[in-house]
Amino acid sequence: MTTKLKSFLPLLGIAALAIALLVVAPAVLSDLRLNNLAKYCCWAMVAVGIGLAWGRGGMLVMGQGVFFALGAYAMGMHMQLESVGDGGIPTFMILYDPLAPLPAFWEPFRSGAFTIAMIVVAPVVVASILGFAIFKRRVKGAYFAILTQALAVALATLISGTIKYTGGDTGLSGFTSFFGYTLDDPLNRRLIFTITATLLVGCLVVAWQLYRSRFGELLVATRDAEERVRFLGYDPANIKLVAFVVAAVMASIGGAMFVPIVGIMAPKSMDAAASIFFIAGVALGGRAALFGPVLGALAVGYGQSTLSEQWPGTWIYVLGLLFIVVTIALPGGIASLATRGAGLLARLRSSDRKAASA
Amino acid sequence: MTERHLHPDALLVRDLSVSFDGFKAVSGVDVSFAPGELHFLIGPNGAGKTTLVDALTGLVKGTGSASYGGKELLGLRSHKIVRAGVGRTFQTATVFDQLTVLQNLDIAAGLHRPAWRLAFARHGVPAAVDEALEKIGLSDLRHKPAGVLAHGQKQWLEIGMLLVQDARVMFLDETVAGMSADERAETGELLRRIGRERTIVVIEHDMDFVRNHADVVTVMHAGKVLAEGSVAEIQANEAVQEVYLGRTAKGNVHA
Amino acid sequence: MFKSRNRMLSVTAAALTTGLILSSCGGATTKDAAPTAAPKSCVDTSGDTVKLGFLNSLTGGMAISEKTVSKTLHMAADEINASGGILGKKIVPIQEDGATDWPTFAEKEEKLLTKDCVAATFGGWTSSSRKAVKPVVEKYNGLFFYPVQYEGLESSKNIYYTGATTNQQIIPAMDFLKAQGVKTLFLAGSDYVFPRTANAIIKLYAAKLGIKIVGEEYVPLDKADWTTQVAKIVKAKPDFVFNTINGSSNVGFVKAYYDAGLSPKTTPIISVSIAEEEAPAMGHDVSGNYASWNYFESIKSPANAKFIADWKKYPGNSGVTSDPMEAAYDSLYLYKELVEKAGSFDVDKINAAAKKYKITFNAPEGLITLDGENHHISKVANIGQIQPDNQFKIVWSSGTPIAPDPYLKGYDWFPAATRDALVKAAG
Amino acid sequence: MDSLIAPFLNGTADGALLLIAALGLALTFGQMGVINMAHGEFLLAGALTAYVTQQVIASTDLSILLALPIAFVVAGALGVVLEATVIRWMYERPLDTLLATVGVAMILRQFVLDAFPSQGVGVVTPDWLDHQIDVFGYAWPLRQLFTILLAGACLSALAALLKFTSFGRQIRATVQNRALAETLGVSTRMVDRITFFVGSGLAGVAGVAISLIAATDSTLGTKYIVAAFLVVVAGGLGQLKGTIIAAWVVGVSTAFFTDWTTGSIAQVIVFVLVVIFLQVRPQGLFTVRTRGLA
Repeated sequence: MTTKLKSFLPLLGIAALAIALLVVAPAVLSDLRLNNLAKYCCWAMVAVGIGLAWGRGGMLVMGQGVFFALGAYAMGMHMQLESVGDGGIPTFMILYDPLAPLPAFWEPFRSGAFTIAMIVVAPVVVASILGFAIFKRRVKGAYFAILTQALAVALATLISGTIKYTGGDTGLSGFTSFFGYTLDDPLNRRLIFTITATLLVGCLVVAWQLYRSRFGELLVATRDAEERVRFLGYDPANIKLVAFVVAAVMASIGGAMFVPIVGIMAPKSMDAAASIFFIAGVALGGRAALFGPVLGALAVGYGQSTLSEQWPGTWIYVLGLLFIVVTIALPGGIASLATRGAGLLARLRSSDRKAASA
Repeated sequence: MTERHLHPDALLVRDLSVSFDGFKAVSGVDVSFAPGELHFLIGPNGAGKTTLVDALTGLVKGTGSASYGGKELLGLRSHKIVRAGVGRTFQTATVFDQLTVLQNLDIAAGLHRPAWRLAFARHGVPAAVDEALEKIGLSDLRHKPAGVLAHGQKQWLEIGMLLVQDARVMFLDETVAGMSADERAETGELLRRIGRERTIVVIEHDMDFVRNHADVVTVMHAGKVLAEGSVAEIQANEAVQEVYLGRTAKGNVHA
Repeated sequence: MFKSRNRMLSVTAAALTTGLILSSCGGATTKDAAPTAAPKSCVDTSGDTVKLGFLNSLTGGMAISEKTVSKTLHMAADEINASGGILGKKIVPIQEDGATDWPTFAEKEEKLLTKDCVAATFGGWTSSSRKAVKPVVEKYNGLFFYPVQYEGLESSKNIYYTGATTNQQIIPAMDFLKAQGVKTLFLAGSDYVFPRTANAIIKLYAAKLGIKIVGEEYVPLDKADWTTQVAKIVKAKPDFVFNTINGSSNVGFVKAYYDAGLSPKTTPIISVSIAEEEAPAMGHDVSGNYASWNYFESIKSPANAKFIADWKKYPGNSGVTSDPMEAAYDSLYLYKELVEKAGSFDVDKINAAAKKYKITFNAPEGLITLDGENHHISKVANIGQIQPDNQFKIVWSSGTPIAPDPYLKGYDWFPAATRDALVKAAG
Repeated sequence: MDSLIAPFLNGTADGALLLIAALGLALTFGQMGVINMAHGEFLLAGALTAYVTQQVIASTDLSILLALPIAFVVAGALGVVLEATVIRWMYERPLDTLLATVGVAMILRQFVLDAFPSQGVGVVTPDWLDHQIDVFGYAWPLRQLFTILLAGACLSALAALLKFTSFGRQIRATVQNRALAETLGVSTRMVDRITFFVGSGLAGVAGVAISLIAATDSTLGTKYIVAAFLVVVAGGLGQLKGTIIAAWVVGVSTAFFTDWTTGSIAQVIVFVLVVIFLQVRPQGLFTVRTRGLA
């Protein structure tokens, strides 16, 4: 019974985070800081997925930028078309041929419903195909990491190299409205923040449920002894695939919300460096803990903003040093501080008791 | 080696060979494993015992045939073989250290559940898991992470996992190696208890254990079946004595 | 004790209600008739200082170019402060790092405008950074001064473009080539918006001039090696190579060019992003090749002599001066001129002054004049030939300043349909 | 004919460059499992060494040759420092080295940006390299032949080191079974450190070669690091011959695809092909076989 209650304890944490994000933050933060927080929340969504795939499933996904881009570009294309109005084509396309019809793959993104569907469906399809091939062929470890990173580079280069269709390296920008709401209105930006934060909380709830479910146990089992899982009658490929796909969807949703928040989507936000940046937050926070990835991503985002405001030009030394020190000193990330602290406390207490009884 | 192969639920191995880069680790093995018997596989190191089991459980590729319940096992992937009712343990006990004893058993029991139920947390302890905990004597340790268990307890846990996954054929690889005398006796008892309606095949070096518990012994040497029969028959077999004579110095076999 | 709890409760309740309202109804939709007014400016210039924001990449890949621009802005601010400031107020520069990351540019611009409440912002380099800043500066009705030559076809009431637009750099370069009797031209560029746009324009104009384009190659921005593409140049034997490559990929191009045995004697290059700073980093004597800019360090004028001398004294200077640096330097002086003509730091008043008065500055490159309508600058176009000391000798000049024409309205060979569509899209 | 010759030769030279850059990784990543994201910055260190050498020794004809061993030592020393301060804490968790070395790479890049002219520095090609060789009508840059020879030299030296010296045997023993190697009296700490020295040193040599074809500025490393890792992985960990073939194939196919399409699309195609290849041969071209469950 107590263990059952214990498994609900994280819900309290999630609730606390939800209150902090949805109630406290809008009340105390300026529009600027709230918008920054919204951006970090997008990264945090990606991070929750990485926590699932890497922390729990042992798959170092170094190319989450691919899925981030799927969501972001779906959203970006929709918002771009919404901004140019019925029948218009994006500004960057006019130069090449003002009368050219919209490329066929853009056309359906005029529909908001289609866009929202694609934000979820596209990563599911892509991750399933990729993951099926990768996991069935038992590609893992560093091979898997480098392979996914190569995909992020390939996609970033593809986008840069197809400037006529994607806006290339400069990306998509100049959005004016988000599903009919003008982006300039501060109230609407708060609305977007609320949606983003809610989605993040949703991702956390999904992660929490997956972690406590039998699937979660099986995923950890697969991480620690993949071949052994086979002898339980499961194909580890399928277990990893599910985690990979869920992580991909979270990255895609994060990417989709990123676009209305920052107002520009370019390959730079999803290339190899960006993908490593996603991982950095997760590692910093603690990859296997439920809250580790979220807190890590929020911390890295916040750290980047504040450090660079404090020391423009030299902040990168501080951030770099932080990465080094945390990896060396705290293998379990910041989240492990909590368990370490608890362990220390318990030891202190027991020694107190001993002392008292002596 | 009589009518065992006629048993309707027997696992029949015919002409099974395994080769690594031209080296024949197992060659042309014919053997049948039937329910209700404790069947021991013995033989010197490198005789091909583990490789035989590896081939039967999909870990290495083998040629020939191995049929169980009307299914050909060779060529199936490991997890399919497990789903066909054939399970195994490993020389070095492989349990999931981070998970508790209960969780280990619970995920092992999972293959009989529909896949979508995986999305939900465990509610209560399934009857089969409780029963298995009882049988392997780990009920008190159910909430301990498997990583802290003693060596013997891990082996029992592995057997328990086979029980909950309801393996009809169990291959146990050197289960009692490194166990204390008491633990061995307990393990023997356990195998007897669960072996009544199952096919249990044990790879073993400890001849005392073999003598005390074996119904049938198959001796392997250099990838081939050397002899098969009761403990007494095997001990009387000249070929077996010859193979083991060179090894008596090591104290492995002392009649 | 009770009191504080009460306050806590009411704050929570208020926040909850706000959250509910937000998620249930949201703000203005695009269907709403009245456009939402820009948030009220928080700029406070009542004291004897004025805050200005400098937004450059000091870290990341673009820092190689933007760090110098940042330093130049600081130098200009120091100079203006030394001579009494703007409207008598001393400039307090606030530096932010764009970190070669476009969302960061947007974030920092918003921070500068709403938290630091700066009166104007200066910086950016890549088109992406400008496009990231544009919606922010428009939303808050701020000011952004962009100092780099770019692909044109853009305008904003909140951005002043102090570098060249295409008709002040690309088109004069084509006129120069025509005057040289060039018949065939090879286009080499980065796979990026500026080279793509520039080359689209070059191709249109070349057709009119009767210059034949014998090849067109693009390489990704982060790819160094040009050997395979240069082999194509060798084969095509053009009279000239028009180089629109951005940033450090220029080095790979130039090295591959000399590696392949090409030289300015047979196949000279004309570049639009190699200046005094970049030339020595090429790792080869590039003398004999050409570049099209508005400013060269070799321009003889008192203003330029002072600019160069000041720069060489400035701590952390890069030794030489270059066009983007000079455009950044000018931008601060143009801003000072605008404010003082408007008599106010208010953006709307500044924009009105830009239209009403003739805003000029005796810049190192010569007298420049602001176009109050399109927020670009009239500039003299110059072609310089690189000398062994990596300075440029001016071999051709438009003579008089060319009026900025970002939409190429005055060029009949530019398709009207494209222009109209672009102007319409810009609103 | 010459339309095939040019991409083939260019691609081979690019492949050779990629190979030198990847050789060091094949050691530190392939043999030790360390994901050193700062390897790219070690390339940069080599390139900067070439520049500094040129400042000190006026004769560019000589300085580039001198720069090769100096760059090896400079980058190697950086590698040893990295190993001794950061990597050594993480041999039990090699994937974690990724994040720590990303931090190191960030710091090194910014340091170069701040300490050297931010626009980058020019490494001058010596006159004796400024020629072309006629190959079936294609004026092949001599510099490319130099790169290929340099790759050959690095490769031979490394292969000889691994095969014929006792140190080489110690490396292989450590890689195959660290615990066993220790009981046999191999100082695995020393082996780790020397492996890192050699691997990083090779990056320095590659950096000198790169300085002859590309910009020597803070972004140099990031341009090569991903491709280098990909080559090592596609070749198969722990196998030099795999790395060689992979580097050559990547170089030549990139050159041909560049010839037929554009530079961007070529890069996309090659990366995707390698990814597909890795799904067909998930352990790369060649692998060291191991027995056992995991």
